[in-house]
Amino acid sequence: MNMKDYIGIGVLALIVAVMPFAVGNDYYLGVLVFTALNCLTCIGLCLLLGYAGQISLGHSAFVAIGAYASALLTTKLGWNPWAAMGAGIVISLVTAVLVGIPTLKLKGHYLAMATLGFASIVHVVLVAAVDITGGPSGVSGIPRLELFGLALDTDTRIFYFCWALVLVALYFAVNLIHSRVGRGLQAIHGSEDAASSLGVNITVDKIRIFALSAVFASVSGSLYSHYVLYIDPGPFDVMHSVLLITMVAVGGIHSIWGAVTGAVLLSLLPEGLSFLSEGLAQFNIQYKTDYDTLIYGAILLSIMLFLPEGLFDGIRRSFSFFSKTNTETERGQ
Amino acid sequence: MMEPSSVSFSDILQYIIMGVQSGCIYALVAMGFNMIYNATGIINFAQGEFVVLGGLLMVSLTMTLNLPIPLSFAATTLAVTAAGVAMERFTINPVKNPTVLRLIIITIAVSIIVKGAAMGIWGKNSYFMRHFSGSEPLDFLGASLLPQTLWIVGTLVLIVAAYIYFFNHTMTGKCMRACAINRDAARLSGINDRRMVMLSFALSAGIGAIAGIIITPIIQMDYARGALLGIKGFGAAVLGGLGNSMGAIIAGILLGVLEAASAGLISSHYMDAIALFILLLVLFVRPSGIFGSSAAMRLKEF
Amino acid sequence: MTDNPTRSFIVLDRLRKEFGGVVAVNDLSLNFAKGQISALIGPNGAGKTTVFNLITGFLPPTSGSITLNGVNLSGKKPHRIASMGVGRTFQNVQVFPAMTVLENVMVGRHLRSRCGMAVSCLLPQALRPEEKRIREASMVWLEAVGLKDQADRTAGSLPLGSQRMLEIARAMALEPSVLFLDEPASGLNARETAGMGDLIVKIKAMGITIILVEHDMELVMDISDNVAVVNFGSLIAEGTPKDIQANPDVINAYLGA
Amino acid sequence: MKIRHVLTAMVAASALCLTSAAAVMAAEELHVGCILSITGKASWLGEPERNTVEMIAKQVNAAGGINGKKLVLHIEDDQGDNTQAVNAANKLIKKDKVCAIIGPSTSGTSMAIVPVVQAAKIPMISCAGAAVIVEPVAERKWVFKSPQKDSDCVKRIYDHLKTKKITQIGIITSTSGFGAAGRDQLKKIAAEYKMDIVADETYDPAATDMTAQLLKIKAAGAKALVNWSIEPAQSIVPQNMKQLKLAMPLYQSHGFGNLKYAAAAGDAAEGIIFPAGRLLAVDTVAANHPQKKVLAGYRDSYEKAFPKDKVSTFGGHAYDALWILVNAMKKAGNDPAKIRDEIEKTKFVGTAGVFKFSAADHCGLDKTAFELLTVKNGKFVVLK
Repeated sequence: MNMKDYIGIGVLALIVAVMPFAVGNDYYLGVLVFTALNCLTCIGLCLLLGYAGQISLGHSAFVAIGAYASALLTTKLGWNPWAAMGAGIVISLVTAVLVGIPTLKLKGHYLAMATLGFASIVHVVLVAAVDITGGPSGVSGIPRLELFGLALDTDTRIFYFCWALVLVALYFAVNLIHSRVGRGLQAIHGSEDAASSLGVNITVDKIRIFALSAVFASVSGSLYSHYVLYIDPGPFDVMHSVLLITMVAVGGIHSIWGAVTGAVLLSLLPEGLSFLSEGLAQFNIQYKTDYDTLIYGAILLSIMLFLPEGLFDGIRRSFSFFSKTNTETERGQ
Repeated sequence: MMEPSSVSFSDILQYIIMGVQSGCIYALVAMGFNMIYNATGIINFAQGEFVVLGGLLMVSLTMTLNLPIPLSFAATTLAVTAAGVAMERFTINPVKNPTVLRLIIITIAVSIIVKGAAMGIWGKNSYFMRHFSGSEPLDFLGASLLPQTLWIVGTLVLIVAAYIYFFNHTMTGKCMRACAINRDAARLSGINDRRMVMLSFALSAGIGAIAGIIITPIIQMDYARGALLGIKGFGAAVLGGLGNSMGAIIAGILLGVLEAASAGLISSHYMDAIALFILLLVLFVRPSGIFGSSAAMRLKEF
Repeated sequence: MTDNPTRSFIVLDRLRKEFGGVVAVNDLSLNFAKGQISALIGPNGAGKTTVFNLITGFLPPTSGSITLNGVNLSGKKPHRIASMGVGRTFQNVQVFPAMTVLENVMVGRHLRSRCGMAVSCLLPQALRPEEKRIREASMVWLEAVGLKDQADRTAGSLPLGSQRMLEIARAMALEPSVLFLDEPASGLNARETAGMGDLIVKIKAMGITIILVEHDMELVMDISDNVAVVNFGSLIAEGTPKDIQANPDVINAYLGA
Repeated sequence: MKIRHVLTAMVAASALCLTSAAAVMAAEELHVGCILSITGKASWLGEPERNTVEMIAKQVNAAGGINGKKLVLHIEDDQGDNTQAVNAANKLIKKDKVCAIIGPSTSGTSMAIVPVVQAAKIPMISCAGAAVIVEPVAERKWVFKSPQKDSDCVKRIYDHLKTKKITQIGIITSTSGFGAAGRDQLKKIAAEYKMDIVADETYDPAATDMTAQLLKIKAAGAKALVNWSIEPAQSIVPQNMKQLKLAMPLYQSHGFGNLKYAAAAGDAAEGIIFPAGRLLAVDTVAANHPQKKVLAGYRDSYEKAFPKDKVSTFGGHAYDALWILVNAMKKAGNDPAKIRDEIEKTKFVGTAGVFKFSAADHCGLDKTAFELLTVKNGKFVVLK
């Protein structure tokens, strides 16, 4: 059943292992670290969106909670980074449950707006609570992570560490999907009424998966803090939530591999576009990074109009690399 | 010599004026949400972008091309209306049997595109625009009142009057209402419901553009303002009962005044959070809004 | 009558449901007997499905009570009621379209298996035996409804008749003591309807109580032990199929008085 | 179906492109990074700065480069966003292997990248105003700045308030890096000048209305107002004051030094007093003033190269920063450590003042670098 997924994880692990040797430049490794962080968040978001069918435009808030917990607890209270990350997870978990209880009763558009509202509130607070968060000036001097006495101070080390976490998250997600709990979630997506008539506690299950995805986002945020060593509210606005949803949707919401595909492609897109702009500059065509947003939107819209099952599904169909299973090819009506 | 720092009547009045001013804008955005919602059941996440487009286009026409304000007003409204129609034709209409999730993401995609295009065209700067009839404040019971505020309130009143006339006294308006109540029945009685959907996007975009035009002299427009305007407008729409435009107008102004009051009494930094907090509270406690009936809510499917 | 224990397996006592000002179920008192097939019939909008939704917890009653085997059900959530041995199907068939036929039935085993989120993520190996049991039990039910060879198709791609069969298999995987079927034959052709009738009788033979809402009178009269007729949310007649067919009130209700 | 395939193939192809390698660098070039807020909230700083550094690079290379080596600028736009600035700094250091960094434009972005350049041991000359960027010097070994310090700016404002015999003041500051640092200095130095800050309000750099804050300042009985920000939002304060008919004198920081900020406030800007470098009032500087030649030279060449634009103090800060760096590189080549040591020894007559860097002073300017200016008929003139 999930053999194919395990093979996928293995292949990804191999690619990760050789990547630092293939990429000569620390800068590009850094880009791949950000890619890993987005993958982590998107895997959780995909469990929520693609499997349980609950949209969230609020995940930037959980990334922010993780990032700020790590940044503030280490710089202001001198905590160990791991403890701060743990605290971030706990805070995200509690927030997710508290927010999830009223929010996840809502459906569709209402749920989308409520989660968007939540993310906006968190962002406003990050900007406004200057005395605690530093406001727009942000927090600097965040310490690096250390693993068994080994400082994660080179891009290569951080790269391996973050991608290892992605692989672990994928392993968890794959197991979950193919378990009783995962089936319950997919049942909620299919029909909440039918699921609850079969004994699935839809309220609790939705909150649990929301909380789990919040934890993934929180860890991603903490890692961001300990990698960039500086944070401000800028990267955690609602646009980041929208970008995360874009990644999952572009890759394909109904498969965890779609989420990974989307996260990788869209995280690398700005680099691709800057290559493009260097190319275009030779023909005297000015490409500004300002256009990136437009291109994101255009990609998302084309995918939604022409490939609603996402790119991963499209790639798979085109290359027949992974042989089709009925389970995943005809998802989603 | 030093006065005690207490809140005087004129200060309170000043906050109310500020609140009504932004409340009118929320009300207009909420009306835009309602129009599309009534015709399609869709919440248009690109609603705030219409406002931004209206404001920025108006700035270009009046400030850069130096066109007279009435001409720019008409041209901007028309152009944004056309954008609304284009949105419906190219992104909503072609999708057959969409899921709610797909529709949400499609309108989000449109909002990203509009935002990206606005950034490409106008850059990231905030744009100042001259007031319609001077920026010399008027005295109003000890508080000061900008002529532009009168323009804003006046425009809202005119639009509401036009709205009531359109939906109660014109055939097209009545057809739109029929579609909103029961689309299948409307179609069976010969109403072209596809056309009604297109019309709803056109009107919604037009109202959004007008909101953007009249507020820009006061708030200065930039490309990124759409999301927050949109979500606050949605807050007004929900507060007034989704689909209920008269409710939305009262709710919008109420939201604006509450927001301004919180800026005065609590902190202007948390002002934006207040409106959002009210939105969440309403969604959690009474999703049918303060004027909507909960039974009617249950009948609508999401 | 009410003191007969088998007769009072499920008891509705002055059950009432209002939507806004509209009374959908009007102080309905009704008993369903254990081990029998009871049908609930009435014209469209009579409140039959509302009664189902009240019993299975999808709607809270305005007043009145529902008891199953002496246990009060009113106010409980659907999943709690399911765990008390109540299975149901839906009028507008609600299979999980994106999941396979087998997975649909496996969801039915939700309450008959235990593993939680943490174990699922961390120790998939430990779950193998339980997964195997779930799969086997589910296959038994697929075989019973004749969908065994469709196990790996997505449920959304099945024809309506098979989807209705699948819904029943899924509900049966719950191992319920009572099964509520909401118009199981609606949209089925004559041959499929006959098959459905056979299946329902077969389920009854396993000792499971069946409550049925159905418009196909031939099917109802064929398989039911007892028939209750409701109109405007009130009971207008109750008895054996033969009694009902002869009841003038029922004929009035259907033909429109 | 077809569209699906084409789309898929396109995306797959573009993904492949991404993995191709970076450009190779030539040995005879000297690579300098610039992180400027060319777009975004601080674009009125970043744009003239970008124009200026490009102009100087052209001049330097036309004159044969630095010791015969071509000066190559890698200009990154941080969009006024701190995180973008950090990413840009990492990119410049890791990918482009620059030997020094000019900028960033704002105090917030500068503070954000201080740890990055400190760790990488790459000298940076910030174009931003806050004194905390270079203080304490012990922790800012690799960081220099070219604009005057905000602490000196505060002192000039308080000096002037004293001559007007005003002691009850309100302050309103932006919450961004420059505003927050300014607020700290305003409060810290107040005691020394016996200023009584009766109202201390702040605003978000993206705010559009300060009426609420101004009403509170009015209620607190302030006799003058100091408005401290680097973003366009600062122009809303005089506008709102006019709307509320608040007649108290308004002081601004040296972050007001682009005529666009005054234009944005319209006639509400008339009478604003702010300390700034002499660049904005070149014509009123005495002919024998040591800066006169530099100021007039820069103003003329800038306005000739960019006829649509007026000279601003911010472009001047980039002018000073890049020339200080170029002079250091003439002696030190492209060795970051040597460049740093050279900058620390620099004496330079620039647009912001006469610089005297030392191991204890990484700014090199004092409060005499400021002149008090005011807005008159939409122009900046020296206050009499």
